[in-house]
Amino acid sequence: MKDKAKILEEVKTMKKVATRPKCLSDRTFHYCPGCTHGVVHRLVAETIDELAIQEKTIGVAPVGCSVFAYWYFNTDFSQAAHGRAPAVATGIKRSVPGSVVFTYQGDGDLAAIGTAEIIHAANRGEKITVIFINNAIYGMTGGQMAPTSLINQKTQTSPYGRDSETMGYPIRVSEMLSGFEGVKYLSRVAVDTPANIVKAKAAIKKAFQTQLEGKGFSMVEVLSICPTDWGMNVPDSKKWLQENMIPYYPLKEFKAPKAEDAKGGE
Amino acid sequence: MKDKAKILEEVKTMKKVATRPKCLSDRTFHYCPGCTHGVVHRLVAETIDELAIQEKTIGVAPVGCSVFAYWYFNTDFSQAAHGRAPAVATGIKRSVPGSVVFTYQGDGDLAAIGTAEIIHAANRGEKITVIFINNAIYGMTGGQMAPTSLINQKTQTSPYGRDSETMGYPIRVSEMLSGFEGVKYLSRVAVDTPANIVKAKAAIKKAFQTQLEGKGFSMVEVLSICPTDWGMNVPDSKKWLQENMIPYYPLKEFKAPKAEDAKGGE
Amino acid sequence: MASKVLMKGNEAIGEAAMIAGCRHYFGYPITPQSELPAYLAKHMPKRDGVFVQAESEVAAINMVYGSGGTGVRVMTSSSSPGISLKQEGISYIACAEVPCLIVNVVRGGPGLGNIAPAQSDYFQAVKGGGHGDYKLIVLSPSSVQEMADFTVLGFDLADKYRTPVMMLSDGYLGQMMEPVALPEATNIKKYDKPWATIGARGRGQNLISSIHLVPEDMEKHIEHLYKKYAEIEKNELLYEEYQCGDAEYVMVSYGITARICKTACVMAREQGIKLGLLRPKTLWPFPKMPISKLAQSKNVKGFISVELSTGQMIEDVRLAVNGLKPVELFGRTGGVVPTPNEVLTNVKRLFSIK
Amino acid sequence: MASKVLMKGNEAIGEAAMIAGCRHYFGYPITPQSELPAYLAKHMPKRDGVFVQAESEVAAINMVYGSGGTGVRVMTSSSSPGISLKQEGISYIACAEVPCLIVNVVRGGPGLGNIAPAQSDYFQAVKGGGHGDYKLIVLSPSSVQEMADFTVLGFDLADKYRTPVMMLSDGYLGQMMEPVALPEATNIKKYDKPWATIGARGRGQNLISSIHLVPEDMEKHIEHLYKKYAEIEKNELLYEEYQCGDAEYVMVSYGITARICKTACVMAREQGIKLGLLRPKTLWPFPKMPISKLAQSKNVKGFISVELSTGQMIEDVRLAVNGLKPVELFGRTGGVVPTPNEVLTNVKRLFSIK
Amino acid sequence: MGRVIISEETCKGCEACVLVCPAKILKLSEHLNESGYHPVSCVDQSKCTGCASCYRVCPDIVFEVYR
Amino acid sequence: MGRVIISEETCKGCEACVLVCPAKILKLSEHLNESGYHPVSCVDQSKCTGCASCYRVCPDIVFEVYR
Amino acid sequence: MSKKNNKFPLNLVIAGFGGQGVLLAGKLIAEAGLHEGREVSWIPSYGPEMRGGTANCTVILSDSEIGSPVVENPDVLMILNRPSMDKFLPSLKKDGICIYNKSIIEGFTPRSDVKMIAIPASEIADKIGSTKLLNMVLVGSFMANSKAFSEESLAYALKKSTSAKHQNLLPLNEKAILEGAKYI
Amino acid sequence: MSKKNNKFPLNLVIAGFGGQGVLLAGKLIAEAGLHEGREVSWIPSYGPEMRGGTANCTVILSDSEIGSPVVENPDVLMILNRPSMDKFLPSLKKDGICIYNKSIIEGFTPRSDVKMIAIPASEIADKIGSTKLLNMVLVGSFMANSKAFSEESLAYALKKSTSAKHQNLLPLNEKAILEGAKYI
Ligand SMILES: Cc1ncc(C[n+]2csc(CCOP(=O)(O)OP(=O)(O)O)c2C)c(N)n1
Ligand SMILES: Cc1ncc(C[n+]2csc(CCOP(=O)(O)OP(=O)(O)O)c2C)c(N)n1
Ligand code: SF4
Ligand code: SF4
Ligand code: SF4
Ligand code: SF4
Repeated sequence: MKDKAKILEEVKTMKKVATRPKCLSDRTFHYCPGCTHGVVHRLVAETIDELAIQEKTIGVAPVGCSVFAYWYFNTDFSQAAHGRAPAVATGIKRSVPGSVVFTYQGDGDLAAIGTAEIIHAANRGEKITVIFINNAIYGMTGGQMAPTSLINQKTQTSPYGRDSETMGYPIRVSEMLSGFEGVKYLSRVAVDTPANIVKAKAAIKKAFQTQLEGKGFSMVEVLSICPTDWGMNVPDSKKWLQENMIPYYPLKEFKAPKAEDAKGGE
Repeated sequence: MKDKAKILEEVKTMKKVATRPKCLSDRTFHYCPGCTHGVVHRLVAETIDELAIQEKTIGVAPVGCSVFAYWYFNTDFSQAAHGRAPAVATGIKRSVPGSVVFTYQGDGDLAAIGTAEIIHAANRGEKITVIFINNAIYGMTGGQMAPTSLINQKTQTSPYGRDSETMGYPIRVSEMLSGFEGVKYLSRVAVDTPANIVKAKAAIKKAFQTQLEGKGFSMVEVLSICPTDWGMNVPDSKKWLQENMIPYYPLKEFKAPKAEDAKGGE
Repeated sequence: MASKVLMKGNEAIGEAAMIAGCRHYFGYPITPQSELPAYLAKHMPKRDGVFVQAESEVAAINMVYGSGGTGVRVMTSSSSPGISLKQEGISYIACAEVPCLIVNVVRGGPGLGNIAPAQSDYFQAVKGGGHGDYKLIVLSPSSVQEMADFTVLGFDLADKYRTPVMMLSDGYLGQMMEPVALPEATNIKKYDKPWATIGARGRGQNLISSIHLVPEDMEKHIEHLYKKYAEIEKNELLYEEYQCGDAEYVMVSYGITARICKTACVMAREQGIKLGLLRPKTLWPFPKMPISKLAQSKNVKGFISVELSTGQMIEDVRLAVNGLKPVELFGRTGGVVPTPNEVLTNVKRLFSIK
Repeated sequence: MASKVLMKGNEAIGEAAMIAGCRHYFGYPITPQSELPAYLAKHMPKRDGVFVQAESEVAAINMVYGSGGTGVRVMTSSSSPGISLKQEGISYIACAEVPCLIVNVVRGGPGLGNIAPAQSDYFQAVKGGGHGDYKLIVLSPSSVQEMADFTVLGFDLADKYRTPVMMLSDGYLGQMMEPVALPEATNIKKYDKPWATIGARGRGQNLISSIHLVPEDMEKHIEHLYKKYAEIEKNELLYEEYQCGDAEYVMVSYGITARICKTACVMAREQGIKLGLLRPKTLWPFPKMPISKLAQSKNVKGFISVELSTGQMIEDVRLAVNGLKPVELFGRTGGVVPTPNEVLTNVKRLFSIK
Repeated sequence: MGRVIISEETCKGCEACVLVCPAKILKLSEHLNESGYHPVSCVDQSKCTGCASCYRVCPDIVFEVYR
Repeated sequence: MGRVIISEETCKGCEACVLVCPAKILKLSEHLNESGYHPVSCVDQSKCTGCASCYRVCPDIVFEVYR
Repeated sequence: MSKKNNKFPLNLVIAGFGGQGVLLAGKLIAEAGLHEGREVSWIPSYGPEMRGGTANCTVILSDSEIGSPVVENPDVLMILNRPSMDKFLPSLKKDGICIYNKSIIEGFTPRSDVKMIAIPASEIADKIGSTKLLNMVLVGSFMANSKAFSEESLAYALKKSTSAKHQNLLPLNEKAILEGAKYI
Repeated sequence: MSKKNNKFPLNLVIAGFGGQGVLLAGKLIAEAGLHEGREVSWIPSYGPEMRGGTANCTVILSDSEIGSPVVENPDVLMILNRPSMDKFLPSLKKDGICIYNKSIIEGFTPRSDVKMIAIPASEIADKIGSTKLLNMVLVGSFMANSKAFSEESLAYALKKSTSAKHQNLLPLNEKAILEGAKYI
């Protein structure tokens, strides 16, 4: 207590270099301990603050652990059906063309039930930004296999490990979408380390900027952890992400407006 | 009449080199004049005859001009909901593993409403064969824009031509699927000329063989014409296919079991 | 009055929608409603409107959810199998109170069925094909003129009550041509939508949502919805009585079938049979009280529900009659449409009228 | 009798399905039914069964269509929003006469709602959430034991009538644990399926289809379906009467709610109130005649439909009572479950019983 | 050296075969068949090479080819 | 030279920050917060570099960092 | 508004293959009727295939509100192919009129209690310049036989239903109509 | 079958954060009850989040068929965190028992018409070796206070509910139970 008072006194003369973004409400996240949804929320919020677009942003969160994203973002919000955020975002953006619309989707959501919606929104070049949380599992429903679950990964619905013979291979969503001409910004990042988090933030900002410039569809795939459903503590989860996910899902900027002007994307 | 009798007499001593495949019923196709659905039906039927698999083949036709495929093929058949043939085929093949299961799908069916189903069946490596008729339009419903309709193509729902800005770009389905490891045979062919039809036949046969060998998912994309909904006669339709479709959808064998053994596909 | 134009029912919907200020359409092709998207694809761009052919019916209804949430007038259309696919979305839309117009040009079902006219999606529309406790306002036009008029009405009711409205049409009404006097653009009402998600613009957060995790909160929300529904039942019931004043037998019939019944009524009178027709124009709210009143009248000996189904609306007729008089069914299904003569013959058979 | 094991309702379905010979499951995760796929994912492989997590509910129901068409016993499960997505597929399955078991572990709706128990998908299950004229057999278990028993029954009825069967459960029944005596594998009936699409093998073509382009053909097919449904109504009705013999007031209630009502019955008797309970075990066919009989009895003064909805089953109760006695509703919705005491209090309030 | 047998009643007069016959011996008839199409006919069987190009491109399997 | 202000009650004790702090001055406390977690605390503010790594990795925005 | 009374309501069924212009023929008749102030209705019915299948439509011209747009026993039939003849001829009202394309309809049993008007419509159309004019020939005959509307009304309807870029075809269409009108 | 009568039906609510082992505690009690031949039911309720949210379950042990598995006024409460105390304490039956983890539950107003059993359960669990044993401590106390089943039955239930690879943890669990059983 005494300590705390002292610190509060000391910082009065210092510069605040990192604090809660304005775009976030005061509400404590409902996520599990260590879950990186919170980190990504913060990065998106910082981006919104920096681009000063809070008043014209509309978020779309489908079902998944982040279904309550609207509790946290001080922007207009639409809560979408499972998998359908890109369609909902299309409806919004086509109706309020001056707005900034982003979706925040999990891998079960985007890569399974929402496959058609993400592909066609990308192909139409909808001017929206997709934040795609790839944590290799269904979080909210208690740990079922996602299309992005790795080979041999054990989940509630692959209790003996994912078997490529009957369950197929982990889908590389960014690679799949990179071929579409409507996609103007596309990047895969991770939020395991401070350095990667800085890169993730830069990617998210570029994605929003791509939308602001009216270029087309933008997406950032964020490799994330789900300690609870992976059944690991946080340090082990980060290690698992680094040792298993990143090799299969390489971190990469697939497409960016500049590059695209020159060469049409990768 | 006299002529006819004479010919019938003459051919008695000759070799029949081309005739209706055994696997097809006697029923006259209900397709429009010049529609290449008939050609592809024949190629599939010839393949079934040659591989002697009629008694263990189950066809799956979803909605589209070819919804009545079961009128023609003398095999068991399942008529599927629009877009869902790969799911229905999955259900069948997983229940009768020794069978040969093929789907026969249009581009509206496979590349629009059925996007999720085709992608996930391909990714799971379902041991089925997909015959994918790309005629750049919705035939049965009277000529609406398909995901494969070309830029500037006029249809009922793109009366001023397909505009990439609001309707996106024509989807290259084979390119999109070629990245999936579960896909073991994948080829794009056309049925515009006798030579291409011979190649198409070879591709279809390889696709079925891939299934018979238990390798995984196989698909042949067949560039086809729809004179009625294109609003052209047959010669013009073939020309349009050659001059517009083939350049955008290059004919190519994307994947074949041999190549895959060596290099893992393209 | 504007002069009449010969139009298909599907086209009349399209034109009327634009007159009503609708500039956003999201749909997916299906027979027998394809003339509607074709019409809008052609005319929306001329009026700076948005026409999007979605990748599926599921995507389309969710685009409507997003679009309607921003406060614009938005519509989608489909036919039976496509409407089934929209059920999750419709349930969301009802729960989140997104105003919109959903057109079902009903065809023969179940399954793929065929493309002939039918009324076998009544239960789905009126009782709720989606999950949970909710209601749709269900309008039932019976002519191309009403296809136009009810489109305008539909948008109005949707905005007035912040609720989805379904127009339950059928393959005949969609495809047939009749002369239409188009609605006047000057009569269109506008509504404030302070709840719309168009960017916060300085106010607090607006939210379009259908999640209420705490059961008590959800129940409170559903009670709110049902209070609204009670208002609608009180204010918005529409129906037509035809030759009911002295009728001994009353047919209840809607949409295209009601027209056939009307002709049957005329034929019946020629034969000295006192046959009347009650035609619901709103299927929900259903004309429960008017039917109940007729059931209490001494003239009336019985009711016949005439519908293109194995008997769906008849349950609502029975609930309204509540045992006071016999209620019989004459239904054809699978896309078969009876002739007026056939209707009359069957009415006579069912009540042993000579 | 086998000794009882403590199981969750969802798990009991899974185990019973395998005992019934089901080796094919296609589904998509959703709360509160996830224990069922988890159970099958674990145990199917040990019995050479097929467990496929589909890419969506839509895909899952269409896999069921394909699989059931080959004659194997197949099931899928989901909860409310997911069941809405399956409506097109269910309509196809009913039309094409594909036997299968569809489990709906109902949760609070409409929309995303919540994951608490509800009975607000009654209309969807019983009247038809999909398009067209069709019926599902709808089983309503009320204990974990019945979750197991009705699973076996469901597969049997599906095969016997070549028709889809729905088990309408709820979040409580799915998640609660009770002791279960598992069904005996030896009592499982087997059916010939000469219509199955397993490859022609020398006979003529077998076809699984729901298209009937000519309306008259479609109508004939629907008549065939409805003849079958009439048979089912005659043969397969299941219900339970509890303290109805001398009852003055009869509650009609199913599933988890019926259990609460039973306790309320006991409490009522302690207070000298003659309260009885009629519990439908099959929601379709609905116990119309038994209710009608009670309505004709002199003792009975009125009925109360007790359900976790704003009032859905009550329409069937009213149709059965047909105006003979008052029918009241006590409903909670949105996932709220009443206590026995609350039920009793409301019964007393509704009929002014002191 | 070839011969073709043409099933007139199934022909829809689409001209696909006319276009590809290397011998140029296929023509649409003046008369209509029962379905209202001008069916194809072979104007000179002696020039037929039996190459089966007509069979290949015909969507309605109107031809039987002999060699 | 930095300082961190830690909002104990929002900390879920996940240790992400502990893992990355270059100065190794973050530790989980012995005591529990109201949510039942051992919250992080800074054992020696004088060593804080103000690098904000903790802020970056913390999913619950427990830190405010000053420099 | 010219009321030629007692002719109305006039119920017409037109039937043939898809692609023969059955639906357009009906539409012209409905437009012409509307132009003369009648209540009209037009209702199509066709198979899923775009061509080769059958197509038919029912047109009603009436002086009062039209109830059922579906007709059991039409007053006039216009038949463009053989299968349609077999299907619809029995439904024609006694003393009704059956106008048909005898070019491709042969070998059926005509009814003696109705007026059968056989027109070599395909040949006439071919001669004028296009097989596609077949339907116009029959419409012409309908006009002449039914006297349901004036030549001017039909010309108006034709003009209205023809897109800007096909207006140059109007004379050919009118010629076909006049040729057909000779068959009464 | 031991029938200890008039104790039954016994209605219990267990409540705490997700992750504290609330559901497992209930399951053990149900299994132990079943082992003694009782009718039992166990019903959970929890939020969407896996941890950090609240979770509770209701267990009924009875000598006859269980009607409602939902209970308005439980006979016994087992409370693991502060929010649950606020939520459930008022519902406890007069003369009921409230067993709670006083390590993290402070500053609430206890009821005087019930038996409040405060256990420093977190500390005890930590001491035995793992905070996770918290629930076992409380189950032990429940056993001792309710006498709803024997120690052996609980041991049986524990063994049955523990997966093969965690059987080595049984002794620790049993120790926690015994420690808890001291609080009566
Ligand atoms: C139509 C429908 N199907 C299924 C569900 C259940 N459901 C809710 S969230 C979810 C998936 C969650 O996984 P993911 O998208 O990866 O997000 P995460 O929870 O991991 O952040 C599922 C299957 C639903 N709500 N609606
Ligand atoms: C759920 C559903 N939506 C829409 C339709 C209508 N429909 C039938 S076929 C079809 C598309 C046909 O196009 P395509 O798949 O390209 O096949 P083609 O007819 O060109 O061979 C559509 C949209 C339907 N039957 N079911
Ligand atoms: S509509 Fe097109 S695809 Fe269909 S049969 Fe006719 S030509 Fe072929
Ligand atoms: S076989 Fe060859 S040469 Fe003979 S008719 Fe056919 S295309 Fe012409
Ligand atoms: S700012 Fe850097 S040095 Fe300071 S506590 Fe945070 S991680 Fe450690
Ligand atoms: S990262 Fe955040 S939640 Fe995790 S221990 Fe550190 S401060 Fe606590």
